[in-house]
Amino acid sequence: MASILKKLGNTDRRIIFILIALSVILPIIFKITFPNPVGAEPSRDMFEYIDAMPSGSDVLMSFDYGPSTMPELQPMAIAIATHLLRKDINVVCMALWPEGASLAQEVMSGVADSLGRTQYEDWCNLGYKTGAGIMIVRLGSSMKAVFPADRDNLPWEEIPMLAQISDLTSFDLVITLSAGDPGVPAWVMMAGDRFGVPVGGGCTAVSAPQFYTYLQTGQMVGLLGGLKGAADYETLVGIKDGTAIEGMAPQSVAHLVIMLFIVIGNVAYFSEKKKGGRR
Amino acid sequence: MKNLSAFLIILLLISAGAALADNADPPESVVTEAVEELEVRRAIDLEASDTPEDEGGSVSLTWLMETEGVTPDSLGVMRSDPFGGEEHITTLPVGTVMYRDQSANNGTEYNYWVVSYLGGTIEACSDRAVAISSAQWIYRGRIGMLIILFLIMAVIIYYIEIGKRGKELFIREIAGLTAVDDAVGRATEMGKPVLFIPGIMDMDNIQTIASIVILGRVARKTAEYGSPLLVPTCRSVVMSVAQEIVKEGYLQAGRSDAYNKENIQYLTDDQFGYAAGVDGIMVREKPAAIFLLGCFYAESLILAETGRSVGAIQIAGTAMPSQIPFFVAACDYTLIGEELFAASAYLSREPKLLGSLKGQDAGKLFFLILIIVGVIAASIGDFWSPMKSVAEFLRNLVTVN
Amino acid sequence: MNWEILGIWLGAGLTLCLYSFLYRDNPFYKFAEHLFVGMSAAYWVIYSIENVLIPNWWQQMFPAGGGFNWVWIFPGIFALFMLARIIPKTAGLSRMALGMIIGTGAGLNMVSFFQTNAMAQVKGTIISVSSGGVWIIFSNILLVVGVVTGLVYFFFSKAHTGIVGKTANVGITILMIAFGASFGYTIMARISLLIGRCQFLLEDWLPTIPRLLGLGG
Amino acid sequence: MRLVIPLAITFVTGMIMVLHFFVPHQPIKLLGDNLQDWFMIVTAASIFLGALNLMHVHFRKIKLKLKNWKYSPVTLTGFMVMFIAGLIYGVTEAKPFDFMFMNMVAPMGSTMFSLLAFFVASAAFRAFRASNWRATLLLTSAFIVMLGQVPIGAMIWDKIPLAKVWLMTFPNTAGQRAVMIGAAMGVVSTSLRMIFGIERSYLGGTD
Repeated sequence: MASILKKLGNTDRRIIFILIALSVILPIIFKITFPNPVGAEPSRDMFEYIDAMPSGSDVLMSFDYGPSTMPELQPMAIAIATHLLRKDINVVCMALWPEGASLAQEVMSGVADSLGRTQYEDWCNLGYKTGAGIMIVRLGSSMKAVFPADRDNLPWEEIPMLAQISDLTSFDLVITLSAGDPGVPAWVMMAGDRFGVPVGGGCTAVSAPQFYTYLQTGQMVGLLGGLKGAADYETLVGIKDGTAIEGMAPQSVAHLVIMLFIVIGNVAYFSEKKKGGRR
Repeated sequence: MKNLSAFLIILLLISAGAALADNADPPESVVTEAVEELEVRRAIDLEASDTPEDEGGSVSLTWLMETEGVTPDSLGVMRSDPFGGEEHITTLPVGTVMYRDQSANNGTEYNYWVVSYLGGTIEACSDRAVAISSAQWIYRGRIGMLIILFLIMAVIIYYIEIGKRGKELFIREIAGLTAVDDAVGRATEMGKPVLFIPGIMDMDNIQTIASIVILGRVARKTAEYGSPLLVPTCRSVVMSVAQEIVKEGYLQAGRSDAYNKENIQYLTDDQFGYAAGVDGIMVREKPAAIFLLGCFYAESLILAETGRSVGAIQIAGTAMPSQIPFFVAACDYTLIGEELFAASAYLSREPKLLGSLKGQDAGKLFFLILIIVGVIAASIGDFWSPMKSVAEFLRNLVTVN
Repeated sequence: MNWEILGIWLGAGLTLCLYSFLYRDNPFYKFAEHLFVGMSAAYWVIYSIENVLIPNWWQQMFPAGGGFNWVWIFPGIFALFMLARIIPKTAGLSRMALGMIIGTGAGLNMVSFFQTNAMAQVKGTIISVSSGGVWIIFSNILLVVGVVTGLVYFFFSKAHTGIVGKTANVGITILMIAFGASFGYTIMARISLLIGRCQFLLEDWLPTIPRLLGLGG
Repeated sequence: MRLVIPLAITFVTGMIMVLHFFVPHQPIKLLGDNLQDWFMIVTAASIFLGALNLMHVHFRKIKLKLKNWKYSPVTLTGFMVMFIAGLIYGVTEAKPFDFMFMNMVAPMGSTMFSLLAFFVASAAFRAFRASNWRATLLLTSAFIVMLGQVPIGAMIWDKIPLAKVWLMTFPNTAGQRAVMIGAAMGVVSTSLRMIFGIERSYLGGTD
């Protein structure tokens, strides 16, 4: 037994690589889906907050991520944008990460087309600016000073939906989709605590546990954490074929596989240790 | 908050209107007649005041709308100054109940009134309200924070100054540091090298600086024990700084002859390229002790895994929140977050680092006491109301608006 | 072949090049990696020109209606100082720009972190632990005790002996539970990224193969 | 002496930002607003600096025929093609620049990080050991979270998601908050040292 475990302990990495790949690929190929119940999660808080907003409200949606975390954050962006546009809420997009500007365009034009909403009337994409937190403070005194024109260089005055926007406090909610720094903390600090605008949003699973403290204090109205948060929101909004819900099956299998790896690895380690071998 | 209350007011008005209409329930013809006779709705309860906590030049207006009467097309905000000038400032959609006039001159007494437009003419007019705009010197809701922040800053600077004057500042022993000597000792026994990885960021990162300070200590130990010390770096500047520090360490131990510059080499700036390079070194050299101290990102996992698989004692330390868990699970000792900085302050004895650490401790102690007293007061307050106001006071102390 | 399919094949090809690293470091991986570095750097530069420098600087200095706003020369000079780093002789000038960036950042961080991550967190912890059901009381006590003992663990002015040591031990226990949560979430994140790529390869790219063959035959 | 002006700039800009938070009065507001506008422009320039640095590194590699120099032309070509496409066509949707971003940069970016899934799996097998009580506790908490996060957890036992929510809301919040308050104090003292010129290592050496 011990020798088998020892052999396992020295397994070529590539075998482990193949196993983890299979645990993800097989559920996708066989289209296995699991129901995704949504409990008393912060993703539900986020949904309910937006759901209670009257139509015609203005929401600032900041795309603070790049391609590296797209699989987690893009489905969230799509689900939230669908919810907002469906409720006739005006969506103003911007980005703290340069790549976010392109990804915002892709998400918004896709969702708006499917719901028959028009750019510049129901949504617009202001694009990217440098400066992160310092830029957000400037947004608090004047939006137009930071965004004299939108992503495609259309002047601020020529975008009709922006007529009622002067600074951050013109918005009823700020939503950030954040992959790290700059992201959620910058928005909570500047928009939330400094200017009193409610902040909510989604983040990668890596940073989600940190932001639970902002939920307990009410500094954030809701939070989607990682692919699970995205799947929750898809469920709540009623997107049937969302990539996040689809991803829950491979995610489940892969989690089990990794936990199994940890258990086997530890059994091998302790049995060897017991035998008197050093680590 | 203002938006919310305005929204609530509108909601209340709408529901009140709806309730009235429901209750009356008169025949339709009567209603039509009544409407024709009714006057145009006008703004009531107009209040004007200086916008609080701003740079001046702004007056805030709030009002309500009459619930009965013909709904106007739009509202207009009018203003007159003491010199007889009368002007129309803006036109607003019906349903608006607040406006901020940003064009006021500080110190001028203005009269404001709201008019109701119907078919392009003024059909109704509110009472007048008077206000003078002025600038404020401080956000009142932030005074408490200013005082606390100022006190903590003063304490930090005080301790730095004391440290500079040569007074001993006590910092507790850091557990991971005692492990450093053991690890180096074990490497010597086994006749294997020691590997030190200073993170992947440049010298401008405070974690890298802290790491380099600890490298000095490790270098002295390896020099004393006589085991080779390998330091692969991800940045060329870090390499040259590390060479200086290690040389210094060997010199202090009186073993400058054993110092080998070639053991401290720059690999590549690329994150994964660096990880692959270090992996190669681990597999080839089989170090008995590995130090992973500094700023790490996703490569932390790859490094710690290979280190574990070659059977080395691993001592890690980082302030990157997402990497700490991996280090705890895969390494023997981990300096968690601030412990890394504390360790470098402990070793370097530099007044600015020690003083800051003491000052931060004072801040933490203050918050700690505040939390404990606050929680006790709030809990007793549930049964005995005087304590409730104590808790409320403490909560207000840390409230910032 | 239309543009959409070309795009999918480009993406799939590069994805596979990068995955070949799992077998071992090889020229395909190095090619894709180097290409990525170059292209994403150009992306950043283009966006900082088109979305920042042109609208927020150039068009402010030379407004559309004509004229010249001389104030905007200053940020331009600081920006040039920043670039002066490239030439060793003028590298010293970059300290001015660096001083401005560091100063502004430090000034903002000092107040923001203090307000949001210290004051507001302390306020959120001042809660009553005597009302609600047994379970809620227990949970709230755990929250308060966790914060307090965690702070004691990171308190460096007192040795971890006696009562302080015991308190710090409670603190590290709660910290480990929190780090465990981070650990679980991080593993989840890594897997999610792999799922995203597999969905692309299996659902977007694979179906194009028969389509292409159909076109060819 | 050569540090006096940069340190003065750091002090003045730092103080403006601090005062901007507490004082609504002029001229602080005007200074703060301008400083924030300028900051954006200077940081945009630092992106240029990064790109120029990259070019410099790769040209040097080619010139000196350093390790892996044969790949440097790939980086340079990628940069130039993308850069020129951006200058000519702009960033508008469905133009060459956008096409290259969506179909080359984005897939490569997401793939680079998805490699980590494999390394996590291998580390799970070879490195994550419950070798002391801290690590044991950490792994136990991680298991609860990993099960509670996915639908299969609820299928195994319907209380697992509840346990996860509780664990995240109470012990996790407590732990994260302790770290957060401590780190905030660190930020305050570091910023303070920078503004008052006590810390000057970022300016390159002391004198």
